[in-house]
Amino acid sequence: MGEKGSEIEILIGGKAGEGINRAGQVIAEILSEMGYYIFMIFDHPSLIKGGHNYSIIRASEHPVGGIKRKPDIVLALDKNTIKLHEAELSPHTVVIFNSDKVKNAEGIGIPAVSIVDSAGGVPIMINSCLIGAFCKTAGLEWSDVEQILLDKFPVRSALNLDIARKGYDISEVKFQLIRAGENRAKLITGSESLGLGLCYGGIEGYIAYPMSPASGILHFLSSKKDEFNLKVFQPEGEIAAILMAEGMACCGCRAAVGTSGGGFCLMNEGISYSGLAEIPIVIINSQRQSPSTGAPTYTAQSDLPYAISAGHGEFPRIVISPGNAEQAFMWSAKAPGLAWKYQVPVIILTDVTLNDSLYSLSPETVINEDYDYGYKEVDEGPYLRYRFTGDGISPLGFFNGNSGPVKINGKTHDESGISTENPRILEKLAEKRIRKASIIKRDMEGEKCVLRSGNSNSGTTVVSWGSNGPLCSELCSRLKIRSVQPIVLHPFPEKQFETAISESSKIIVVEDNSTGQLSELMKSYGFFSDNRILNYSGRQISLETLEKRLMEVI
Amino acid sequence: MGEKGSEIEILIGGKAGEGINRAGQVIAEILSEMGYYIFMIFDHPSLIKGGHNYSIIRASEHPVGGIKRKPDIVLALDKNTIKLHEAELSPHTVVIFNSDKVKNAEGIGIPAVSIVDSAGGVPIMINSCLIGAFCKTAGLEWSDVEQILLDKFPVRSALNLDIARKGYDISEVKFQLIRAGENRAKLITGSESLGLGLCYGGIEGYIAYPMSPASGILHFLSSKKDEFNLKVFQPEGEIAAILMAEGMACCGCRAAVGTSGGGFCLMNEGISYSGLAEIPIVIINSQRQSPSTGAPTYTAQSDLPYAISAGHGEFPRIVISPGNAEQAFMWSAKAPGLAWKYQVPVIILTDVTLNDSLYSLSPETVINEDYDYGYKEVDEGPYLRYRFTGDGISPLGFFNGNSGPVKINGKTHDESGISTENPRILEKLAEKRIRKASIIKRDMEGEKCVLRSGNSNSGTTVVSWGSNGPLCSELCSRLKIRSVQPIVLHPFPEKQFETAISESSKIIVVEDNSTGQLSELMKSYGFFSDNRILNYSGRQISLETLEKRLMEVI
Amino acid sequence: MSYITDAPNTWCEGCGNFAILHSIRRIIEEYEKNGSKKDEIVLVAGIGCHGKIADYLNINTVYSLHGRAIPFATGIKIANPDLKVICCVGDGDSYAEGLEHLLFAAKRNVDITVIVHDNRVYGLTMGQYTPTSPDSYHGKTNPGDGKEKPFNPLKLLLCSGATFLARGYTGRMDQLQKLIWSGMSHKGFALIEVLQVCASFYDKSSFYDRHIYEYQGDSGDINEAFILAGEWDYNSDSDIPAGIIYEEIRQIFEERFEYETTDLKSRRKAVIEYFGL
Amino acid sequence: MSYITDAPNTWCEGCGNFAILHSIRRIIEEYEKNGSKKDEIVLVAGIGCHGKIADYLNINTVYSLHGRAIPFATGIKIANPDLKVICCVGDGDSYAEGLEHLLFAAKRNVDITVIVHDNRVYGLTMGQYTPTSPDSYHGKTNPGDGKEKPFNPLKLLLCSGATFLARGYTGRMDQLQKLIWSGMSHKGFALIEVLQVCASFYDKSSFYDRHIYEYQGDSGDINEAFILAGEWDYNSDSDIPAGIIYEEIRQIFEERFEYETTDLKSRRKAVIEYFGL
Ligand SMILES: Cc1ncc(C[n+]2csc(CCOP(=O)(O)OP(=O)(O)O)c2C)c(N)n1
Ligand SMILES: Cc1ncc(C[n+]2csc(CCOP(=O)(O)OP(=O)(O)O)c2C)c(N)n1
Ligand code: SF4
Ligand code: SF4
Ligand SMILES: [Mg+2]
Ligand SMILES: [Mg+2]
Repeated sequence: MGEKGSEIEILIGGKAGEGINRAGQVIAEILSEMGYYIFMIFDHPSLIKGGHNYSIIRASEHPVGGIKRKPDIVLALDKNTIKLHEAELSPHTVVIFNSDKVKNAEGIGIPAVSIVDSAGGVPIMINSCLIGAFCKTAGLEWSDVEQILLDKFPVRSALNLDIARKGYDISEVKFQLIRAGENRAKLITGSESLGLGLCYGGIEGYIAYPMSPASGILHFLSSKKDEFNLKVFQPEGEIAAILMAEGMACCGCRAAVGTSGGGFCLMNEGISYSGLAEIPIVIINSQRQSPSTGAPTYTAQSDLPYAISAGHGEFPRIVISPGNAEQAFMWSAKAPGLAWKYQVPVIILTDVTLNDSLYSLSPETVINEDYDYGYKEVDEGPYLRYRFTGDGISPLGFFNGNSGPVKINGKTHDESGISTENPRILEKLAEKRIRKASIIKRDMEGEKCVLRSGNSNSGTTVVSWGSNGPLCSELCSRLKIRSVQPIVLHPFPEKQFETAISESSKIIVVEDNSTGQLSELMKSYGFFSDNRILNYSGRQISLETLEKRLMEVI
Repeated sequence: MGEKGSEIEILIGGKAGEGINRAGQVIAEILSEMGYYIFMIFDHPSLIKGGHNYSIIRASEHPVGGIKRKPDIVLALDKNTIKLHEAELSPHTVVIFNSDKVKNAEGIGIPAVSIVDSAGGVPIMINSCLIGAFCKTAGLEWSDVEQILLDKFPVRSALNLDIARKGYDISEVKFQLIRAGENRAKLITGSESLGLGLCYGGIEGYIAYPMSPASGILHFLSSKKDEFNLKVFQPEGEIAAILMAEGMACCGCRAAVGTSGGGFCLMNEGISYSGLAEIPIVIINSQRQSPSTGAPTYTAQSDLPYAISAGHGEFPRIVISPGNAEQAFMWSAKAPGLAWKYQVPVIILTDVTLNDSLYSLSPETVINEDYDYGYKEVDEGPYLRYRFTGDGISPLGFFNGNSGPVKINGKTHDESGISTENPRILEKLAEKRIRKASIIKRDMEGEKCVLRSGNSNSGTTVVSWGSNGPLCSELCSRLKIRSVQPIVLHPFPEKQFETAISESSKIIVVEDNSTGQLSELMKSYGFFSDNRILNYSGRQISLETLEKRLMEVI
Repeated sequence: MSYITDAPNTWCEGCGNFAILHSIRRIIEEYEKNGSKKDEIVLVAGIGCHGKIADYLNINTVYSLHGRAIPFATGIKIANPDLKVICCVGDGDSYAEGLEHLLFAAKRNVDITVIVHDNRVYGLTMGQYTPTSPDSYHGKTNPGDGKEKPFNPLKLLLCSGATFLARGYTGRMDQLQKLIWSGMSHKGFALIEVLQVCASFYDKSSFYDRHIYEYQGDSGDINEAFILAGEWDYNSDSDIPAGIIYEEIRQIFEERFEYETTDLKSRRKAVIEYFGL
Repeated sequence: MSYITDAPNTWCEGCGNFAILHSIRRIIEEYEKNGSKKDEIVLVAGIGCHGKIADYLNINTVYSLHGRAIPFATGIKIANPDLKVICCVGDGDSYAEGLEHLLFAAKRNVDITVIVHDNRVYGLTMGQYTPTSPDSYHGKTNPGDGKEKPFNPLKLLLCSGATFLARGYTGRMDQLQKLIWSGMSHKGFALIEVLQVCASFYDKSSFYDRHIYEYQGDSGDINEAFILAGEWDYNSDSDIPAGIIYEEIRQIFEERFEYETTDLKSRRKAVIEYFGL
């Protein structure tokens, strides 16, 4: 019988439509209640029913940033789960399987179908049965999990609990998972966290067209629109989405949009509009694997230079890439304020891993950050929407009658917003944008744009971005090397980054793409990397593989 | 009476709708016939009638790359022309004006309205009258210009000639323009040259939605479609345009599209499609001033990083920026072959200056270049559209029944073109693109990607791109410093560029933008500039101003 | 305070856009005379000659993108249903590049007033054919070979769910003004298709003068509206009815968004509550 | 050689897409039996559950972009008018994201056959509402508050100039196959609006089974076609005609492009001649 003190990894797999994600969440909740930090990925192809879905839940006493792909326990709803993950199993892995569907497997067979049937349940309750079995295997006391399970089965709770209990009873104890501490964390997906952050940052409208992996934000906000007093809408396409959001902004109503690659392409003209007409707007681009439609449900970090230059012409913008639920909340809460203060587009780059994974978030640590940026309000005198000012930022007036006519214009314009092609004014307008860009760059150095963790005295530094940040952070802490994660990627936080990597003898950049986009960006600022660990399989690299690849180059 | 041996500059101005561009072209033709090299800009705001339009024709014994904005002769159809260009006039400037419209001006007054009226002509013939006057002023013999004029007045030739003669007779000789040599050049706008180059490169289809400054290409090709056996079409928008062109490509029919900023934005998803599905396509993005709708008829070079990264995900592409009619022809003729050979999008970046200006082109020098690239044809065995090969390039099959089913796919796919999300195949696909990119980079070093001119021994090097290339080349030749113009900007021709700038003690980059886009690109390859001369007034910088600004930093 | 800005007007002499500009100007004057404020109005313009109206009117404006006035306008209404929103759009702009948005606004019955400056050419880009050019029109980019029949925008809009539909003509400014006024008074999606003379590229004034007649019948029946809308097909030489073609009352879209706007604090409180803190 | 590829089929059990897939498969079989070659056919698919048909059929395919099958198809016809082009598109795909392209293809009478897999939801992205969802449909992104009436795509297409229009149902595969066959035989723009059962998000089979009736009347009169198209408004519980709704012969668009294709040499020669060399 294995002892599991500090951490455990569980894989649960089955077909799309069998509720794998939900079941994984329940397990994650149980472990979270026991005081563990949670990270759970949800791997699913682009289909509705069938195929192979799986979740991997990693729970640890310490903050978790990735998975190992060495599950201690596997819950197999079908044969595929065992077959497809064979290579990941180790001798100590315990496989709990639905013995009504899976034959000839080693491990703990649970006749889940029969149990559910005889209890008068429905097929989805097979999950409850296996979850019950899991609890026993992990060495949890029924009295400890009973209440949690009851909470997590919102409908037909008693029946579910009954079925879970049957699974529990039939299973065997294989580990002794001990309570890791007090649970104070909230389990939350990246998508939910982004949505909550936006609301906390004052967003009043969210307009989006469905697109994986950004849809989770839309679904979440749509389901919470009354609670949060939000205007959520799905229009005819992404072009409409961003322009509707900009229309809202002209009325003083903070708005955001969310999409992925192809939809982001379609929004480019709107981004450029925001650049010239100085409309504050937040755009979430959730990166997915490969160009074009690519592989919608698989991850990538491959739109970095694109996000920095998307939309024709030259205009200031901010590009941010948070890496987990905590960062997602903080930066999506900051984004509306930043957009508003500088009247620029703010692009949040996320990816499948961040959007779809489940994280432990401690709300207290994020809600007390400073998210109030304010903006230059209309003052006395005749109102000029594009007044030339020292810092390039004009007082922001809306269609609310407080300032007389407000003239928004996507053509080159004079201070009042009337079109002009006068060469001197074209120059002034460009200089206005340049000035604004340098103010933003200066101000942003005041934010915590670059995260450091691990051993800051180590000469070996691993640089990563987005969802790889927490992954590298965890591994580097263990390996006692340095981890650096720039969250703000444009304007590039040169000073902070320089400090963060100072005195490194070796810089290794880890990215989910095939060309080393961050590494190239660093290079253009004079920061050279010694090695690149690039991963473009559509799945986040596992801790084990990353460690192996790191060891090859250190 | 001034002597004009080697060069002359003429400004002709009036209202939009008065035929200023056409009149300028006739003057340019006359000077071209006399053996001069020609460069003529056409400056016009975004309106149909009224306002102020003007052309500046510079003619010289030596190749011309820009204008001086110090006209020797001004032809003023209206008062505005004199008023708005006052600062550009010098004591020796001769103003020929329509004395029926302009009162109290100094110079040669021609009662053009009365002349046209009494001859029974129509208002547009005022141009003929002033052109006649110009010929006399420039010291041309009537017998020399008669035939040229006759050729250039395609309708009502006799009447036009009669009116021109009247203008000639009433004017005064002020210069003695001598024949500069044999005329062998063809006068051609950048737009026309791009169109001709595309045809020469084998384009069979051109699909475009009108957008300044790219519309000239569309109009030209549409007017020549029968001659060139071209399929030219204006669809409902730019999204449709690029995808129709890609549909054509799938049938083995080479196609190109042309647009500007906002339209280019809308094409991004199609570009990304071309990247993943490996559809050869040529995209002309004619840059205009400022983001969004900006200033449609004024110039900029501000989409360079955007062109290099447009479209989500990572895929190889080629970005080219020719600078005058000659380069435009050559590279738009190469573009289809390159797109086809590598099955990638090729982006041609032009600008208002290049599209709308008139240039001397010597057809002989361009038509004998090598434009034949070939492509990997379908071979024996079952056809796989995306076959994995050593160089990342798969045999290119079409919907022509020659190879069995051809499966084009914008989702991640296996070799046969069937969708897959298999991590190993995702990796292979990415590596296919990476391999292709490096083959392209290698092959392109075999092209003349970087132009050098001026004094190659000078330690001072001026680097410029696009339409500023010929401008800097002319000035550097005169100043005896070095001029370097990279025409291919992506993949960046590192070796050629390094050679071209080698042993420079000072590098000055000249660009029509406000952030130094080429300079930044150079930096990312380790080439640092000492100074930037940035111009973002929407008008190409004049030779005089450029010289002044160069002198400040040399 | 003047309703017209100082911006130099760069429309061609004889352009029908002047009639539209001054109709709207007069309407705004009326509005203010009736005690409303012009600051409650927002004009959203597309890109084309028509769009310049945004520069000329001294009111709230969004000079938007080619084809995209409608989504901007929709966003404005989502944000603030109390604003009166007028969209001045072109035929290339809204029947080609942005057709989709227009039909969806009709479908949703967004309470905006769309004025289509239908000169049946792309004016600002030099007279290319548009979706309402007749099939014989030979522009710089099409042969006029009879192979592309024009859309009948009125029919498309009727099918899409427009609740107010009218046709005006720039040669009849008084009627035009009334139609726009009625459109603005209509609660729901109103579209005034204005046959606008383009003096430079498509001057059909004498044709229009001969064929356009004022229609004043009943406008409440959708089947009759269809027949009326189909009387002229934008291609042939038939008579052309101008007037209100159709009018209907239906729930408007933005009612969905009539939340009380909350301040930042209460929104933050909701998030904190969600966290269970 | 098989007409179906080895690609694993990932549609849900009971999905109406199977009926469409096999209707097309059978038609291609017929084609080859009649001596034509399947290589003369190109299928262009959108993105959505429907689009997967491109993976399953062992013929020429373009698995295109969400909403953009039609422009690809148009380009193919411009390039080679002799190819038979079928577009398999979704309702989200072609009535929302790509509506504009669809209507323009109808206007131009491009000779393609469009099969709309109208399951009245975004299937692949988890059942959000589409332009043909009833106003009571409450999806993950909309309240189903009755404020957004569905489009009637048949009416929109009739107004746009479609020359062949039919409605089929995945629950009646034999008729469906005949309709697609007729559409493919039609020279010009043909659209078959297929009411497709979505087993996972919008399974209206029993409703459709009850309400759909086979219509076999005359289909040459546009006014009757309008009435027929309007019989069911995609919202109410009325009867639903399935069959050929309208059919008309009009000049097709791609005739404009029936040039003899020239080889590179002659094109170069034309340029050299233009230069006067
Ligand atoms: C995305 C995009 N495509 C093309 C253009 C270029 N463009 C500017 S105005 C115009 C045509 C305008 O025609 P219409 O809408 O009919 O307006 P009009 O000038 O006739 O009033 C076009 C195509 C643009 N600004 N943006
Ligand atoms: C530009 C773009 N936006 C959004 C998506 C995401 N997306 C993929 S499938 C789909 C919906 C498909 O719905 P429908 O067209 O009705 O097809 P179905 O799945 O119902 O067959 C969407 C929105 C995309 N791929 N591209
Ligand atoms: S081109 Fe036509 S629409 Fe444009 S301003 Fe001139 S007359 Fe009016
Ligand atoms: S989700 Fe609906 S449309 Fe998609 S495969 Fe399943 S049943 Fe078919
Ligand atoms: Mg127009
Ligand atoms: Mg659907």
